[in-house]
Amino acid sequence: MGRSPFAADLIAVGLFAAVVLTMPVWIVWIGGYEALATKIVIWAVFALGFDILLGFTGYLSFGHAAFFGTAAYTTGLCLKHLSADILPAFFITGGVSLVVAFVIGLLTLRRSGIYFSILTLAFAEMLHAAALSILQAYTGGDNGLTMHTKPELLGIRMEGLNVFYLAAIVAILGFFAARQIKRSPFGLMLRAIKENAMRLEYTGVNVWAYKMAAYMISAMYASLAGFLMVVLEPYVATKFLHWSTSGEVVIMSVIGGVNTLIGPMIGAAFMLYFENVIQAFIGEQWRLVLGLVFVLIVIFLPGGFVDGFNRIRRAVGLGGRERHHNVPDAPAPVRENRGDRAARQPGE
Amino acid sequence: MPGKLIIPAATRRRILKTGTALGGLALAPLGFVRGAWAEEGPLGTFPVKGDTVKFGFCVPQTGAYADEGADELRAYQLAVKHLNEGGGVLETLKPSKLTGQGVLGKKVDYVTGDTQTNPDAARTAAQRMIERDGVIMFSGGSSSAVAIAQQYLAQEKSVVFMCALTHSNDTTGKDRRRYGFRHFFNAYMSGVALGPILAEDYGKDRRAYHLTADYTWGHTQYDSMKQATEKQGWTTVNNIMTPLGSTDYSQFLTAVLNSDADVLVLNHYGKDMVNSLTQASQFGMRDIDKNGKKMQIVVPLYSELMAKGAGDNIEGVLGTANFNEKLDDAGSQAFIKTFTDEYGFPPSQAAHTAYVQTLLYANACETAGTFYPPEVIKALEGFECEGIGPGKALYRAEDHQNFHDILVVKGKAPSERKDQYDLLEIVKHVPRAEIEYPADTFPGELGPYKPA
Amino acid sequence: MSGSLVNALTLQVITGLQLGAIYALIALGLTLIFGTLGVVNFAHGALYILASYAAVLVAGHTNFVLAVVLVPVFLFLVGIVMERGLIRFFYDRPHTDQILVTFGLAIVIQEALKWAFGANNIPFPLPPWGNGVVFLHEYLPFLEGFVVFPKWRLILVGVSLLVVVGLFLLLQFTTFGLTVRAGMREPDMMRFLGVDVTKRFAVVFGLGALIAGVAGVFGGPITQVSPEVGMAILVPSFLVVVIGGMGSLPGALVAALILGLALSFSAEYAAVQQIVVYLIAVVVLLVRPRGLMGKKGVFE
Amino acid sequence: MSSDAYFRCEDVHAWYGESYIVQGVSFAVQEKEIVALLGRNGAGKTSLLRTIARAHQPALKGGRIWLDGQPLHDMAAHEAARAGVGLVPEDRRIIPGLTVEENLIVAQVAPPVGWPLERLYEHFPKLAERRRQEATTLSGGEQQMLAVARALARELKLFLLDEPYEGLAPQIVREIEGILMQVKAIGITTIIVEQNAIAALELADRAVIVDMGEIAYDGPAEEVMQNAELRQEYLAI
Amino acid sequence: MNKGEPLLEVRGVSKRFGGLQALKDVDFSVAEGSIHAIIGPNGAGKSTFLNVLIGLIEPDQGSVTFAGEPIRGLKPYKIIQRGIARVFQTPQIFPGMSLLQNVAIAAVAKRDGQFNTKVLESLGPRHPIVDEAGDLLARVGLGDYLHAAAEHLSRGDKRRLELAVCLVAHPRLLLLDEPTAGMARHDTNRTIDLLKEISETGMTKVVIEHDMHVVFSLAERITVLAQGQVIATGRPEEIRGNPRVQEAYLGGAHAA
Repeated sequence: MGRSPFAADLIAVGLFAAVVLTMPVWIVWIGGYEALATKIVIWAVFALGFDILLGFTGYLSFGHAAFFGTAAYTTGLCLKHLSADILPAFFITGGVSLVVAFVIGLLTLRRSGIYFSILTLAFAEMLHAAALSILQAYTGGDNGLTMHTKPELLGIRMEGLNVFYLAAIVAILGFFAARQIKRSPFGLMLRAIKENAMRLEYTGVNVWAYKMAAYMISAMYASLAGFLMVVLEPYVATKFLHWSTSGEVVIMSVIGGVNTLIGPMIGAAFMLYFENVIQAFIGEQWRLVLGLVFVLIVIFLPGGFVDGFNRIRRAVGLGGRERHHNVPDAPAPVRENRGDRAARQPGE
Repeated sequence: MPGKLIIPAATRRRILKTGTALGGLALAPLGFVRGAWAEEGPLGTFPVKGDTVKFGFCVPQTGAYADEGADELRAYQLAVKHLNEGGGVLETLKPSKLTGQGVLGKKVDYVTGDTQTNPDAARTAAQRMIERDGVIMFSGGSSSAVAIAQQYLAQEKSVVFMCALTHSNDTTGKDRRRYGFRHFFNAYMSGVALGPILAEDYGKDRRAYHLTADYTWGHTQYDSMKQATEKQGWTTVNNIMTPLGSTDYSQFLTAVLNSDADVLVLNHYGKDMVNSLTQASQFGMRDIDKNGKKMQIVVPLYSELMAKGAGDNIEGVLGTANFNEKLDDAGSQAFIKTFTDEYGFPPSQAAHTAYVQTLLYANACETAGTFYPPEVIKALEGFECEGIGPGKALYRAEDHQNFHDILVVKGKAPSERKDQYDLLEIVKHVPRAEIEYPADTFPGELGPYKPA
Repeated sequence: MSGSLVNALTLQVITGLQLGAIYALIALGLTLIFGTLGVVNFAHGALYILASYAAVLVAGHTNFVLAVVLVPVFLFLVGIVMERGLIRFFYDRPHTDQILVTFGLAIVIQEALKWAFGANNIPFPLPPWGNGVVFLHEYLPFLEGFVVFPKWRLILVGVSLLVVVGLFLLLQFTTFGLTVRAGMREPDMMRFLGVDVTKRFAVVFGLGALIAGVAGVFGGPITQVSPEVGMAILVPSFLVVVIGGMGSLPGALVAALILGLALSFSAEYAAVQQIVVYLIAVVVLLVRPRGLMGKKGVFE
Repeated sequence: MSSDAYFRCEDVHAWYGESYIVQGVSFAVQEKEIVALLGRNGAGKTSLLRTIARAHQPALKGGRIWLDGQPLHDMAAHEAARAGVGLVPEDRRIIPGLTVEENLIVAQVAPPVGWPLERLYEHFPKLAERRRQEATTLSGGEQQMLAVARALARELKLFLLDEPYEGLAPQIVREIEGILMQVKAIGITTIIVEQNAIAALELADRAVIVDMGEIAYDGPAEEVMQNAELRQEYLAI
Repeated sequence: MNKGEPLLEVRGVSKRFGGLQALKDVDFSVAEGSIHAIIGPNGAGKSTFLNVLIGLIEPDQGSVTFAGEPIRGLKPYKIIQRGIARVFQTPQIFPGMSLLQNVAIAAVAKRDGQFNTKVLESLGPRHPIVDEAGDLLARVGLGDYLHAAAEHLSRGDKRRLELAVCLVAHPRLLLLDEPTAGMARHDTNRTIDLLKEISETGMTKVVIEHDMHVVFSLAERITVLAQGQVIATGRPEEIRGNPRVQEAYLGGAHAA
């Protein structure tokens, strides 16, 4: 711990900020466009928050779309019916997301492993089904929810680069915050959950409270992303709640590198760039190619792009950690070890 | 004066390029262009720079409607070819200002995008075309949800959107937009066209059970069919909103069997329709008697590709269509012939509407003498023409719905088919006059020509 | 009880059985592979639809009976190749990695099928002997009047039942079954006893794929044959596995039945149907942490 | 390299992941000889046994292992078992979900088959009584009996016993000891690893002491019992 | 509370698992500052008993009092926060983290209680918590591997690490479940020395142990459990001479 002194940290965040803030410029050079840069940054926020849950605590949520989508709908409804200014929408969305995250967390965090994943998926899918059917009057069903006026922030129209810089600032602050969490006493506890939840509980720590905190923080990142998405485009699609949105953020994290913070964001950039730019060169079979790329990464590059980067560093003799798996298995549940004989260990 | 240029929102994109230290210089020539058309300031992707003009074709390349999308894309490519080189419907369209040498002296180029049959992806693709490729018009879609989402985007970005496959009343009803135009017919017209024929063929004392895809098009299709059939004396027993994209309809079909209904109306499109029709037929609904009458199935909106998917189950099933490859008027023939020559098989109605929309837009530009969107929109509004299909076609100014003759069709028995494309027979040409309705039937606002 | 109510209930129950039957077949393969190899195969739905496409091809060129024989065999081979070529490298990696790689494989299979056959449905005509409806009232005297059900769907229920019984007999009463059951629990010890469990695991994976093959042949005409069906069927099937308890064969059957009946009885309130399905999953998992019949410590 | 010894390890190196566990061990066992493999905890005894049985872990990364002229080093675990290696692992590994009898039957799925069930039941009457019972419901001592019986159900050339007395109460230890004495009387070549060195030495003809993954002593069992220095240094008894 | 007064008081605890009576009417008390061993044959209920103490298992009846306050029914982490720590039979550590982090986690838990929200604080190299963790690791003999991942330690070292994780919280009562299981005499002696050393700080300890050598060289009092019941409690020499204990447990020739 504490291997990176403050100065190195400043450089890391500074570099990150520089890359992000200039994105509208350089993304054009590689065939992108401004709105894509904004989308990339927004998804990066989503993926970053996801890593706080998955990377730190090891809990794999298949239902993070619930927060992304709920926030998007809340923001959309606020902008449509309340005020075109995004500030009230921001606070209301924050409040609603906290409540939703707390309620879903309360029910899903009682389980771990695949059961947690399935429960989160189930809640997100219920919300999705509700948005498509019984809540159609409010959500617009499959048509999505369209706002007729451009959102504003204190009289400034939120469009184009304004939205980009708003999102970029959120991303940079979010990145800084995630790094700070990682090295704080609080973050130490979160990471200990993945390592050995049982030991943590028998060290006198309220594991459940930390899990809940990580879950809520992660959900708030997702909500922020959902909020920004609607500020970028005054439109909410039911897809925001669909499991494929949850799946996408998982894929982003995996191909970027779980538990690296920067990895999932790189994954987000790659996915969106592929889907919007490279796609045009491949044509109709782009999904096939993307599927193959994904499979190859899972097989040969278990730690994602960050792992690839580290391998190159190791190859040239600079060191770097090796990874043997994409996503760690979820933490052992706390109340499992009831038998008189503890779990078996290989070897002597 | 460049200072004024910074204010309009639409130029923001370029101005922001100043950050790149490139844009500042790029602004200067814009000033001159603007001087040329005093009131036609930059708007959306206007003005068009260079000697080519780009159209964006946004079709489903993946997802449930990918085959329709592929056919649309073929039609778009054919339309671009005809616009640049002449031929096809250019020779039958009247009145026409199209020259066969591009549009307004510029050669037509195009970019494509994948809507994935998903409103969100469709908007993303369209946005890319507008932002990166600077398309002056975009077209496509094969789901009403996608079309409506794109129409809103069109209004937001001040870029004209020519809807292709969308049949929901909402597209030119409550969700109508100034920048969106629809040539395809809608659910209301299907109901009006189908109602009398259903009563004629199946009798006036029928009890109908509806299964409806749970989204905008399904809802308006159900409303329209309910209204049209009840007008003929039918009773509506029940309606189940089925989740979009269901694969197994047996639980719903069981409910239909349990009821006393003797007609099943499938307000489904695409795969949903193929699935529900095939399964209804497996449930014996085309062979059993109910209330002493032979049970019947109705599919309000038919398409060739759906008919292909449903195989033999379409035999005798009635529905409506916008176009059929056996139409023999000059316009249809010109299109069918050039399309078949190019690709080796006849076009679908999706291809037809995509093709026609591209030509109508280009013609409007020529008529207006500019690509300036408000002028092009005005040229399209109230434009009446012939030679793109049977009869005369009118773009109604109030809601941007095109009115023309439509068809009632019936699935052919396998024994009657001449080849693998010969799936539907035309039962009736429904003249435009029969299906016209007042513009205020569905309330909606088109919105402004120029953003405030 | 009035006659029409009896009729309605009977039909709903049969529909529930039939809906459950297809989930059961897929879930059976999933849970068998999970229980023996500890691998979560998210490509199982893709195997199902692969089988459907294969069945259309074979049945189209020859006849349906040949498809019934050949397609499961083909899928068995596909399963073996998949296990030997890919899955076995993932035994030592976390479950999540297995999910990711098989999920990726599912995408690849789906997109490849789309490439080869197009995105739309391709028709899967029923064989003449499977066409038409069965007059249930002729067999069930308590039904009143005229009650029919598609013959093919009853055949599907029958086939599912046969597969379940066959699998049970195979696992419970054969030496192969004994070694597989033993290998599920103590693979290392089985190796020390001279049994090449790895080889048998490949066979088990093939067996799981074979069941998906049977499901694909008989279920294809019902779920339709289009590339996305694989993913569409996987999600509820996986839900069935989880509700039943990971690795539990009887659990999968019970859960499939519950889900089928829930779908069937909520049909007229389709708006809440999807919610009901997930609600069942949530309630079961909150009340019984490892599913209905799950074993302790499996997959946590 | 051929050898006159019945069983022979030549410069065996094995790794557990990144840890170097067995570091160049060589020793030989004559036919029908019983060897006690001793050493401190963590000395690599269990790892050496598992290496001989060709377990997946630890991985053999160098050296040769010969049994009756057969190259075990070229084999996988199941091949070694078919070549006549029988391992009773540390925690017995009774297969859950199977009855006592099924636990014995699975041992005879692969050739070569050893004692038939009747003979096993003769020697282990307690198991015969409980043949229909689920094996994991047996007591610790009975499970150990089952583990030994299961090994004998196969035709053995080399019997590997890992900590047969571990975790058993003293009376049960005596009972298992009796069984192993019977096995000794049959004359099966055996390597036994045991914490309880005294008990192991009582059974063994010869002792091999492993320390830090290497052989520290190889000689008659009695000598270890008598040599206090040796015991203190390597066995701490 | 003075030395000699009971720190932990258990009265009439019973627990049944299905048909198995794991604990039956167990009375148990430990004086502050003493070392108390629990012995008994396999399956006697020793580990179950420890699990009851830290709230992992809820007994069917009986009371558990720690430092004069009832703790039965409390959540495990709350019990731990009152000053109890437990070393498990299989070392329970945080495998993927460094030794420093392992101990720092427990140090934070001690300092901040069951939950903290200190996100602004950075655990840098010269942070007091990190220093404290480093010192303690040096004391248990792991000072050379502060930054190594815990999973790479040998089993004996893992147990030492776990001990450090427990000790950094300065518990009043330390529960040890077979701390020398599977260890050779050499390692066992080092562990005994370590335990003796920490007992000089007045920490109360309850030890489950099979190894009579350890038990008799360490414990001040011994409780013998058999089939879930206490069959004897007393000083080591009393236990050694108790015929019931001999019969139930020590009878074997190889036991010592």
